[in-house]
Amino acid sequence: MKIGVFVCHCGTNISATVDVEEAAAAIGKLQNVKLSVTYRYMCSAPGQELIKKAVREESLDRIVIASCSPALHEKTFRKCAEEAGINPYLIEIANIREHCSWVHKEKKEATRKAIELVKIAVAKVARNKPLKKTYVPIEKKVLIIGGGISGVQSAIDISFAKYPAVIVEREPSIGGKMAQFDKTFPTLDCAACILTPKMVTVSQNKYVTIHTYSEIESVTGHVGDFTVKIRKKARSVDLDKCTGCGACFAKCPVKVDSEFDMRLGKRKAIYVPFPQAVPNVPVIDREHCLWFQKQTCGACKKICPFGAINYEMPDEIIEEKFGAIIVATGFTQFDHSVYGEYGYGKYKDVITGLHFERMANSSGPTGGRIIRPSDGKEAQDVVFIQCVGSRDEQKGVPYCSRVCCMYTAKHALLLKEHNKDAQAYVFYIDIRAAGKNYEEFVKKVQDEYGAIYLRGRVSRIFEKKGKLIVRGADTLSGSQIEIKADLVVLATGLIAQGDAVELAQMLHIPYDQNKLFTEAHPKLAPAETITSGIFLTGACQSPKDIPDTVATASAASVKALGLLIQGELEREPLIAKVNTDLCSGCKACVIACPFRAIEMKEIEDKKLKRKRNAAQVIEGVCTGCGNCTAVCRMAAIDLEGFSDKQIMGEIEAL
Amino acid sequence: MRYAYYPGCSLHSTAKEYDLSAKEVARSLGIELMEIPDWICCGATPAHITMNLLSIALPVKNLLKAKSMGSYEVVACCAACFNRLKVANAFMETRDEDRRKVEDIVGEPYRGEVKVRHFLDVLANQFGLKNLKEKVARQLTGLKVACYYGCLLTRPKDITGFDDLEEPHLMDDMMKAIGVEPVNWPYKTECCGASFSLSRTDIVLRLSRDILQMASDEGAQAIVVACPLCQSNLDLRQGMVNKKYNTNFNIPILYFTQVLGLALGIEAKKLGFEKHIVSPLSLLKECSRRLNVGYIPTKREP
Amino acid sequence: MTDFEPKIVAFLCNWCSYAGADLAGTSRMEYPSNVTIIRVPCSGRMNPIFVLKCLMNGSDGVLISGCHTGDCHYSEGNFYARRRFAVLKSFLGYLGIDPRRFQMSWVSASEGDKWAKLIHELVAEIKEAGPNKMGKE
Amino acid sequence: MLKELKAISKELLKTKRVDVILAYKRASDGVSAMPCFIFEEKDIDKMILDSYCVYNLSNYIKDFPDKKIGIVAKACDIKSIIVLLQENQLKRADVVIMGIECHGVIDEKRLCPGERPVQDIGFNEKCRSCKSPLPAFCDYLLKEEEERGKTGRASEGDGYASIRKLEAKSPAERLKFWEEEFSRCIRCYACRQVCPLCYCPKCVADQTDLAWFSRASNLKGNMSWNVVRAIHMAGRCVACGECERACPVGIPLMELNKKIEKDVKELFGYEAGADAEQKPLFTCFDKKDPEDFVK
Repeated sequence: MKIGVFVCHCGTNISATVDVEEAAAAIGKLQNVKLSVTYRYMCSAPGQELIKKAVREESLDRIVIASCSPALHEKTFRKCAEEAGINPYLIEIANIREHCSWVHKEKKEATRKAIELVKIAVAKVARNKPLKKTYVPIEKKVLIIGGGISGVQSAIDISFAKYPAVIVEREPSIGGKMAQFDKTFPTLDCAACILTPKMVTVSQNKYVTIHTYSEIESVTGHVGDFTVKIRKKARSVDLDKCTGCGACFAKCPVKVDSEFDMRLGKRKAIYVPFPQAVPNVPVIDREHCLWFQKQTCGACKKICPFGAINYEMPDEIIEEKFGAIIVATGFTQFDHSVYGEYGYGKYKDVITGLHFERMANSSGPTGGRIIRPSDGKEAQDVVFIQCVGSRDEQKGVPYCSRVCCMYTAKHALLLKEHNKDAQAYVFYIDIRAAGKNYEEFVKKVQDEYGAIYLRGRVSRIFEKKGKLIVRGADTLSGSQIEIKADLVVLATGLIAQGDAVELAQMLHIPYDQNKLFTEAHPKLAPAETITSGIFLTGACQSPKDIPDTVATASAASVKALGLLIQGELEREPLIAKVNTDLCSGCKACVIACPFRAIEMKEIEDKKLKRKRNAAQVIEGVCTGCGNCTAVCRMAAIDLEGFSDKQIMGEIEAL
Repeated sequence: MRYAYYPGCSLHSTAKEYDLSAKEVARSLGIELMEIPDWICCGATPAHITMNLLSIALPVKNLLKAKSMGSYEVVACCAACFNRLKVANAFMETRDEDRRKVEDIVGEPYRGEVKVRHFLDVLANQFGLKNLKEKVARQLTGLKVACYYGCLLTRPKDITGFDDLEEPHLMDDMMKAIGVEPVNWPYKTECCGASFSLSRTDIVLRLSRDILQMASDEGAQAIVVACPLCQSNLDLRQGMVNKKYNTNFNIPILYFTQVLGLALGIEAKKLGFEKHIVSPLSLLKECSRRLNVGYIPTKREP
Repeated sequence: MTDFEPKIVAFLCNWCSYAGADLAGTSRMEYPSNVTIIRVPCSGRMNPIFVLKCLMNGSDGVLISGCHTGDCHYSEGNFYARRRFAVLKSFLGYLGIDPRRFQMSWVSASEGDKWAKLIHELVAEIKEAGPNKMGKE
Repeated sequence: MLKELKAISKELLKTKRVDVILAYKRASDGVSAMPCFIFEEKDIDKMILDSYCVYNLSNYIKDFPDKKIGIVAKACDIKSIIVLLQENQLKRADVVIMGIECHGVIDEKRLCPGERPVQDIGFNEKCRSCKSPLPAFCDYLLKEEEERGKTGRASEGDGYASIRKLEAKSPAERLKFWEEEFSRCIRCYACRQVCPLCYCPKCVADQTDLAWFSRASNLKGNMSWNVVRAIHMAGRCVACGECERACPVGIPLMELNKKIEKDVKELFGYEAGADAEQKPLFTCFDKKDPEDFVK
């Protein structure tokens, strides 16, 4: 056996705290190690060349690279080994950067530990086996969770490549938050005008199926072969029969606060959330419908000329298979009622940005008038407060919600356009207008629309003589100020959906302390998750504005398509394997496998000259978690790449 | 109910009436306040802006004295004292490193085992508003007051924590319970400028003016406080405020214990009303006409 | 015992704890160098014999770290591990082996700070426990 | 009882319901009992049945693969049959269980030549914590003709007294105790051979391809072996006591097995050999399993 060890300086990232030369020398003395050298950047082209050259000249058959975390470059070096003519699974990475040079200061110690880590890797690689990648067929269909702008965009991109996509949206219509917006910054084109065409396109696209008013029930399986249960909540209106004539909700006697209009307007118990809804089919809100509450009324059923109303409609659970999943669940608004200084959300005239959007919208509940919800009077002096919930470790989230500066500026502008006598005051911490034409936009709002920007926080809002007194600091003039406002608009931050964690656990994708889904790599794999076959787009990953959301949607789609167009899916061969001679057929592994990837099968026992049952791994299904190996007392089942031999070898090397 | 009682310097001097009324109220409710023998400074203003360790050691010393009385609960009336004692406890509970230093100074081990409560907290939460209501002997119906909490009583929340930080209401609840009408006003926790009392009187005057203005705008006949510093600022400076801003405020600044005392039927003279600068006497006379408050001393005793 | 530098083996699941330790590195959080990390796909991969082997091999401490329950990349691996090693831990204690020598933890991919803190504590504890004399005549 | 047993056995063999019957016969010492495998009706008379029938015959089941087996079993032995069923080593249809009423068997360690009544010899330790003299899970239930006076069962105690005593000791004391015990181990593996549940085709102790632990009979190796054995019995050992009985150097192996038995009962409410349908301990979990030991 001829092992080659390649120690990377990683510039000075490693060599600053690890004496790489000393380490290389020490390792060179190890048994089976034919060669031990260092280089500035092993992952670089010349670095890889050096490895290949060494393999040729020294006829190495196994490789250890002492460098950064395998999370970063294991694939790189596997490929490199392959090109050098070595089986890509005959390499091991010793993580002497993240786990050594970056966490220890004392050079002597760091060097000792680095050597230790490489020793282990050498011991392991000596026990590695050449492995072959396996291939499994791919279900050529994409599931898109969420029908907001990112979900819609993803579906369009995927259908463009003539692959089927399925959108699952929990609301009665697709469109998401963007559908609630009035205008969009910085170009001020109306949200509906640019969104609804996309909604229509996607709804008429033969490659796209849309399940609205539906939720994900369960997800099992793995990349290329996900099995998903979808709960289609009872709409009580037949999607095929209904023509969207609207007779039913015209007739419905029950008025309820409209969620879509942020409870500023009313809707019926049978309703279409908004005029351009897709599908344009009403849904019955069973909480409020008289029929479901008291078995009375039934007006909608009587009036409907197409007999589309069906009170008996049950929830329906459908099961579909998918090759890839795009998560586009978006965000929800921060609940500002934790802020006592803003009145714990009890002042009617203290509203959020989304309320303002609905008011500003000409088809909204106020017909485009910016009013005080308390008395319906036109608002003259309006105070905007930024960073509500954002950038606040105490009461909110630590991060910046990224879009508030811009939409607040937009609101200030719209205010003026709706009412030229109105005056906007904006309390801000910093103005973050990084984006194409963003800074210019804010400047325009300040210069041409006379919005008064005050750098500082608001310490208290209280009602006095029908006005809202806003007391805050103007840190630039170093003075306290009080503004008698008619309306206060809070730029509440963007946070993860309430049930984000359940979904993450269902999909086995990680999430951070803010419950935002975590990408596979913050820079180099922003649209992927560590769970292969599952991709991220939009605000469920981190707050994003519309351009970025659409961009990530397309990114995720391309990633998903890249997966689908492969005839079959290459799978890591790091999976469980049974040695039937040792297997007693006790079924422990079969029961304990989280993926039901092991089955019993009759074998011919040569020693006993009789048939008996033994375990067998279903290759396409095994994910290589190794749980079976630990429940097997007879060590009859082992895990390739992390075999008992390899791990025991590592332990012995210590 | 027995408590170790920590009056602090104010209640033995400028806020005598707070001390008097608190004790009277306690007595009439059968709450025993045992004054901590030779208590020392609580470490407020001068200490805690000059030397952190000292500002912890001083209150700790007092708490240890209380402990030696065999009492594990200390009651303070002065918001500043209360605040310092609480801070000291939190400090000793959480910060092991510094704790040792303090223990060296006071020469005893201490881990914040002596609990500290404000008298307001004791009455409202321990004795209970329901029980207070039952003890009411005089209906002060018609009396409108603005409850003013100031800054030290409720902040920082995780240390003082017995009432809402932004929207405190315990005093209001208590006033309601005893039949006094608390006005709904937004300045409950506005700064009165106490810490600038001597250095920047101008600021104090402005801030106090705002508070008085808001209170009278909302129709309060008196401001009820639970802190001697608030009291002295609003009371002592009211004349100067009137001069500077040619206003003519005449708003008595009463301790909640005084109002409570009246409601509990304690003789007014025992509650030290005569010690106020802005005399509450006329207000009380008015009350007394409506309901028998008892003898009201006309001239201020030396 | 202050001059005693313990030898500790840590088995980290590839998805949470290993990534967490990586994050500690990327965030340059310093911690003692006594811990050597062995990567396993999942805490569920851990065979009790591995732990025994370490202790018999003269390691002064062994740590198994995985994803928080519910967050396992393989959905359930850490639940199995938890049950398995609850038994082993108690049993080793029964044999008179200092319970501090074998420990388990959940460290997520975003808990670099927890990882660093954990190692500080672990090393301190094992130093207190002293060198492992197990299986040495 | 014996008469009844013989009758049933006769029937079973005649009707070919079973190919072989695992039973007891008298050993050459004329006192103790030993297993016998009866294939033909004529041998049935060899059968005996008394408190000298200590062995757990289910250990021999694995020696008759693909055969229909009739087995004489005490309540305690039957638990191990249940585990074998649970672990797919046996089909219920392939075994006919003849459960016998048992009020305790003798303590073989104290058995010496010359027939003496059981009470003089004393009962086996395991019988003290025996729950019931009557087996629950069996095809034929054989009862004593007349009331049995003397019984080995202790009225009180759960049989963990000795465990608790050990737990109460200091870690250092415990370590010393076990190191002394293990140092005597000669690695004869009798404990394994006699265990009805040690059926692995090739025990990890014998695997040469990968040395799981030192094969040498030194403290390290001995300790490893005994720990691995105990852990591999976790949630499976039914406390039949055969290992301890068979141990030539008298290592108190039951003190290991019962500790784990006690733990899994307390931690997971799990009992081995209670129900053939339940999943083996380590092949399942409860989301509410204790976690306080995890940082």
